[in-house]
Amino acid sequence: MKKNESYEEFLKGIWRDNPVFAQVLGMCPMLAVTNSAVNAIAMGMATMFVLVGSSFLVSTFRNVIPKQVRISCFIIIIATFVTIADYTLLALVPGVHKELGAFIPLIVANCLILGRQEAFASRYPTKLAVMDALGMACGFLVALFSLGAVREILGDGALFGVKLFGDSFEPWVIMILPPGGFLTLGVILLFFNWFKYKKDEFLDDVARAERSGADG
Amino acid sequence: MNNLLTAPAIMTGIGLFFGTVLAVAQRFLRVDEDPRIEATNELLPGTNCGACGQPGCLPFAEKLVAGEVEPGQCTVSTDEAIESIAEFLQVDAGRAEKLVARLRCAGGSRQAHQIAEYRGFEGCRAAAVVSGGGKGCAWGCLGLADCERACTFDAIHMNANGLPQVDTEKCRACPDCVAACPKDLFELVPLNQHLYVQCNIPLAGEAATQLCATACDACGRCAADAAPGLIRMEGNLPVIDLAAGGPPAPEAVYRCPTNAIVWLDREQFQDQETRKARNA
Amino acid sequence: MKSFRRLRRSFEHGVHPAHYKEQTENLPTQRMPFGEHYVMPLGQHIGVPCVPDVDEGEPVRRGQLIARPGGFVSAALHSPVTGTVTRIGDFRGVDGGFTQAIGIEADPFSTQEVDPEAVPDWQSLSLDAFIEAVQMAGIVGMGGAAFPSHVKLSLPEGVAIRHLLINGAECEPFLTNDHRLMLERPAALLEGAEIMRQKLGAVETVIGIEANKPDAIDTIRRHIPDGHPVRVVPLKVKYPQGAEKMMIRSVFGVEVPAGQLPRDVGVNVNNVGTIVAIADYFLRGMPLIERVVTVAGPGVTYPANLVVPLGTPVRDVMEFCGGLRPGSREIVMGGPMMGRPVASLDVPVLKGCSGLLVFAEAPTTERREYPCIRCGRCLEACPYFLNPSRLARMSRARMYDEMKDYHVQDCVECGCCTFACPSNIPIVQLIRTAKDDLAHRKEPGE
Amino acid sequence: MTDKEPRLLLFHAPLLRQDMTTPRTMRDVIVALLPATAAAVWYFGLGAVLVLAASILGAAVAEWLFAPRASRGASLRDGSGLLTGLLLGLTLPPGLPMWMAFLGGFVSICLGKVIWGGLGHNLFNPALLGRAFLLATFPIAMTTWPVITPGEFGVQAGNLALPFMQAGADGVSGATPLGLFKFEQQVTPLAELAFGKIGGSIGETSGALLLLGGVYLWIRRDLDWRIPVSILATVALFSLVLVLFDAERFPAPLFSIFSGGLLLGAIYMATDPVTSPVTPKGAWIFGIGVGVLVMLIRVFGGLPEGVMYAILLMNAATPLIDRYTQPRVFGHEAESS
Amino acid sequence: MDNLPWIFVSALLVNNFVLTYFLGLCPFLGVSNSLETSFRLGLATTFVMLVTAICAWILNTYVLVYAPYLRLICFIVVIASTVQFIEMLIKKLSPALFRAMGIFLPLITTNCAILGLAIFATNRGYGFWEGIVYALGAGIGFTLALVLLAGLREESELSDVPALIKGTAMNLIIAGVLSMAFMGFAGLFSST
Amino acid sequence: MSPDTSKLNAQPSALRLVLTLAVAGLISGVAIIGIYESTLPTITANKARELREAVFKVLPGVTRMQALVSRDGDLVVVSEPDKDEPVVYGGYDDTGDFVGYAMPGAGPGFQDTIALLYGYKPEEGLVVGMEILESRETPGLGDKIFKDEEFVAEFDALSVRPEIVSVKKGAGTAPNEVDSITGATISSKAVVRIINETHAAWAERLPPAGKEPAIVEPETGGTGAGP
Repeated sequence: MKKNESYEEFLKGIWRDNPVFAQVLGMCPMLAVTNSAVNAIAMGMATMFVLVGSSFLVSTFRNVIPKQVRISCFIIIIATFVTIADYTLLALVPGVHKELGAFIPLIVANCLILGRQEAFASRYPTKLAVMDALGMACGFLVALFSLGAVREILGDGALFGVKLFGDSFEPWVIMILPPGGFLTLGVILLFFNWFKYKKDEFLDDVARAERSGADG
Repeated sequence: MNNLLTAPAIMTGIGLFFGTVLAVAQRFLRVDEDPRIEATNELLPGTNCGACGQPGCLPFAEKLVAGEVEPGQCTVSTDEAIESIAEFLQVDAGRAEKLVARLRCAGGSRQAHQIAEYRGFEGCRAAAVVSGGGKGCAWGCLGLADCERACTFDAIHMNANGLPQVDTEKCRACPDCVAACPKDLFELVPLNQHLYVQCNIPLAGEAATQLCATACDACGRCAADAAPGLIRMEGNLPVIDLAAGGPPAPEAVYRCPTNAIVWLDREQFQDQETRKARNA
Repeated sequence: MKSFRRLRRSFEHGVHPAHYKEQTENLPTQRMPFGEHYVMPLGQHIGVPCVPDVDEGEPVRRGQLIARPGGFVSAALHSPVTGTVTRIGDFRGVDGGFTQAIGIEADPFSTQEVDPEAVPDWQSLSLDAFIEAVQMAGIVGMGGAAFPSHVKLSLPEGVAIRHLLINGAECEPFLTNDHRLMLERPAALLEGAEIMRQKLGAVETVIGIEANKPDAIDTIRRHIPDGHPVRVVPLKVKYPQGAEKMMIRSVFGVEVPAGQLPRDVGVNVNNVGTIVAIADYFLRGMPLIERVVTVAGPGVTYPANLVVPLGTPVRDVMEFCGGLRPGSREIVMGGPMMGRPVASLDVPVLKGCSGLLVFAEAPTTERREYPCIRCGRCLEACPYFLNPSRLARMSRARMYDEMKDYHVQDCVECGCCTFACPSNIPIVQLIRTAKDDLAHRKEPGE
Repeated sequence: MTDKEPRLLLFHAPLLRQDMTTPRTMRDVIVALLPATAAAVWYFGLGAVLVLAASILGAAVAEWLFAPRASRGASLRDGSGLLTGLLLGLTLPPGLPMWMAFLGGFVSICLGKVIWGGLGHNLFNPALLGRAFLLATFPIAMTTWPVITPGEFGVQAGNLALPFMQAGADGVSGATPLGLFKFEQQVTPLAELAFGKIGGSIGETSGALLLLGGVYLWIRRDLDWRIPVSILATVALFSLVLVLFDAERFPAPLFSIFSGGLLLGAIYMATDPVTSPVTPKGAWIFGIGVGVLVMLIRVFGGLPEGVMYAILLMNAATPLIDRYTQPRVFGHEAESS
Repeated sequence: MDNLPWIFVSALLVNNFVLTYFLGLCPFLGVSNSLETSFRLGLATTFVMLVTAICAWILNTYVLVYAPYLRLICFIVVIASTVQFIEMLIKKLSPALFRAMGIFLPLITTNCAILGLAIFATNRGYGFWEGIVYALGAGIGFTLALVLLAGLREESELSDVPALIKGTAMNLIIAGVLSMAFMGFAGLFSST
Repeated sequence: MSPDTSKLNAQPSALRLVLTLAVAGLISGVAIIGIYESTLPTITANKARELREAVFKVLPGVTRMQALVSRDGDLVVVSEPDKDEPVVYGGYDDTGDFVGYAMPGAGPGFQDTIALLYGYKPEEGLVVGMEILESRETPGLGDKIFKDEEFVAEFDALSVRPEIVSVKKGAGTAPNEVDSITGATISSKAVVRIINETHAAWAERLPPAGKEPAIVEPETGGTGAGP
């Protein structure tokens, strides 16, 4: 397996520094549009487009933009990409666009995107920045999808609109409603914490075993 | 296609308008603050974790510039980052010596005996307010883990003998345990100071050893064996004075009858029995 | 409503524990025989410890001064027996730790007579000389706090005392020592009261007694000499009626502002035991060398009201009372609500020790603790209107600093909240833990 | 004596305790609820029993599953989980599928208790949280009221639905007095409201028996009387004012009090000490808040009933109320915070 | 069509920005650990929302009719500039408040609640007063949710919340419960 | 963004900051224009198609439509209604004869604003179809106003004289009565109220039956279809 730096940058966004589970960023779209898996994926793709595009530009011009106005420049760049995404979606898939509604323009306000520009893209070369953006966006997409899938399966008995449990399934309406979003994400985060805790416990055990082995 | 003209025109117009407004505001609303604060803040990790004891990185930066704290107190930054801050501010990085928390008592449940049994809310201070908590030695560790709970860094764990074991790697020498101990037993000591007195009983002779098997009975052998001036007896306890005596050597502990003064490798209370056997 | 409240002579909130006084309230006070060893800690009172005035090996007479006050807030110590000073050094103290004390071995052949000291006539003494005399007599508050009495007598400029309030409430369950004192020595009490009243310049003496001691009320009323402005006020039976601020509230309907003293509302409060000690000294030349102690509780074989020489080890008292019943594990010095458990039988009886209560392990200590369900019973119990529920939860979360906003420092640890708690939470202990931490943390800053 | 001398025990004073204990409080509330529960079984038959059993079981299973290993079983014994299950069951429609009731009980404990750290730490009433969850999750099943058949101990059609499946074709569906009033302007006679021959949740049938239980609790000093009194008074007053405006459109005070879950909520749920303010002044504010919100939702909102939401909302405000209604401390001037 | 009281109640309770639209979650989850700070942040946000509503109305009426496609970027730029201006103002007038907001003041700029307000108001075609009332309702609703959450969080500090759930998971679940409770307001004043 | 100035690392002048922003704005403006211009035709066509489909759905038998606005008391045909101007759509059959109006309305529902379109035949005084365009009603309950076919079918022939009333399910007998959805009474009522309100608002402005504006653009059958 080829392991280089950019590959690392890509991977860390998916699990260890997952923007949602680990960094708790981008919560608004995370919760608002995940009432179905399709919406979640559409939002994830749109975010990926904006994130990767703006990271590329920001990283390319990182030496040109004066520090004092960097935030304004980032915002302008991001907003431009978002507008492009908005119109493209509106033209190509008006149905999805209607479902996502105002949350497409609100990608601008996703802390994840601005955060990545500030923390990464404006400091590292283009290739790393793009890989980082891709990783983060994929992590975001994974998070969106897992939430969207859970909510759609329970809330509608379906995934991607395909009924899974037959007609007499009683849908859990709350999952599609706002409280369901909060609660599901809360529970997912709980599992994420639990997993981390188990992993730490395991690593501690290993370390202790090693230490006692060395002592003996 | 006049759109092609309006869009850039509007954008540029808005940009110019607000640019000017902000530039003017910058001039008239500017708060005079030390530009170094902003610069220092840039060098900090920006996690606002509060581990340094300040509410966030910016307040920490302010204190740094004011000279009230040292760069090394940021526990999150890497050593290079701390160096660069220290260099920028022309101050000492403040990380010369690694300090760790040491317990001035070795009287665990095997060495010190109880005269009464405490019942109630689990905690040293809580026990201490109920007529001292029932330990025969009124100055020793109660072993109810207030320090373990107080430690932010998960560096203190109670051992089988009922004493707090400090993990010197995790210990950041914050004063949490020092403040938490109702008997004031914790002190922050350089990690490389091997010679250490782990008893706090101001009694002498049998009065002390009756209370605890590892009590200092103030025999003074350590003071006699050590380099002149290094150890002096004060209030029935040996006091190590690094400034007065030469570099400490392990000879001082050899004749200690109770193991109240010890030569520590790294962790306290670890394999004391074996070390004692070796010394004998 | 106001007048109705005045009629009931009480404060707001508080609790109603069972009295358990039947055990000893009808037992006349007995004198305990002298033992072998006595330990007189130098700090038996709140304030500065005393300075020993004798040397090791020196013979002492009963009633002889053995330690001088170490400062203004300090009271002298006198030898409780005729014998020899064995050691001056660290002895096990009541708080579980070690404390400086004078060890005395009694002379088994002595008659243990007290040579009455030549006491100056109290009426001719100036106020300052009177205050010094009280200090040298070693008289402290005998209700439990052991605050040197003379300190209360010296008033700052502009403060005048209108009422002398004598506290005979004895609201703690089990305790009957004040009750017996009032029954057996009403004349001494009233004499002492008159001395204090005149020296304070108060217009009236008020004796507050809980209504469950009608015999004491009667006896005292019968003994009031003509011309003495003394009023006996029966008080509602409610705990903590005997806390001085509560009693002032009950008798005079006034709240003593937080952080201030009774004298700031023109009242001087003294326990009946203290007043009798004053009379004993100024009329009979007897300094404070012994006190009445109630020995009771389910774990003691022969409950009694005893006159115990100070410095007697608890072990001796228990032996005199027939020893502990099997299964008895906890000995409390003071009442069951506010008393302190003793860690060892070696600790001596002190000036502030009103009772020695012996309890079995069960049932209080074994009752299961449940989480706080915020039922609010502690709020209804707290005579200081604190929020004990919240304080306890904050203490558990170790948020000691934040507790100051909830007036943790106003808590007097009367125990009402813990008594009322259905979840059996040690609220008082949690609050004390916090106060201890706060007091402790102040030190490094000084 | 020396050899028999026991090692002394150090236990902080006070050593005396009054008789009341927390588990006894829980038992008292359960006892107080028994008459109303019995009445519900009489009116709704076996269906009510099944729903109650399922929700209690759900609560118990969650309680057992999530208790720390050391105190497993102990948390069941204090009776609070049982009480939560019972209270939840009483707020459910008698025709609810058993699996939903079970889920409700389970969620009540998980979401309402376990995650907060167990008994005494939760900030929302667990039973109502469970009900709110069920209402949001299964809005149709939760608002389908079977027609009442006193004395016939049959099972309701919906009760036996398979887990995760729908209740099947809904049979004849009745309506609650509040629903009838809100959507069809029909007023149910007061006698029926008080003695229970009305549609609705299991526990809200008999206002009189609920009041009886409340009196029992008050006598046993298990409940803060300020809360139910202030809730009921506020509702009555609010109703009265509205009726003075338009007697046709707005409900009469007694109707407001006896209809829906108000009595159940005011006496048994709003008074949950854990989730209501601990200060006396706070209790009044809490009660008035619940009363106002109930009437606001019932009269001006989109739902016929609002007791559950009103109590949950005031639960959310409880920390704030408590914080700003701290009693004046003895010897201090009243603070203006 | 829409009347002002309904717009207000709708934005305040029924369609609370945080609890049903998930807008402004970053500060909602981040700053809600202290009651005092969250109240002040709520007020600041309300104020910024009012300013935003006015800006949006001006832009919609005088600028964007000529170039609707610039809506997003104009909103962002204008709001960002205005917030930055306010930030300077606060820094000048009350350094304590500035510090209390910490790193979140610049983040108000990119707070989706602010932008969301502008976009929603535009999508619904609100006029000037409607916009103001909408902003007021949304801002107060945001403050309400923030303060409630802060109160609950401060209270749960005293509890033995299991370590696993402490932190964001707990906050999200509290928010979920709040959101559930706010469902009771559905339909409020819409049918009368 | 001129590269020569960027090399100055020290405090850049205010002019440069403003210039950078202006240049960024310029580039972004151009990019946005590009995407806008290239997607506009598709978007407009999409919208027009959606509208046309909705109109055809609520007015059975209609194949052509045009937008109508009320100006100076007359209903006139416009190709592009002004912003914020109330508009109705006239529906015409193959032969170009007027069939009815498709009238958009909106108002507060249970959760949020409901926007709908209903077909109205002035001659018979009947609502002949209703379509919900936008709503956020509760899934499973309130969303039955468009998911429940029975309910939608209630609006196939509904008299608006006198005004429509909603009644309990199964109780509707009169031609102006709508059966509410069980459990979603508020949402059902909201739909009825929106139709009533819209109707009342337009009642004055619609010309007498038979005097409706004739179709203007016979070939494409509607406005807003765009290029």
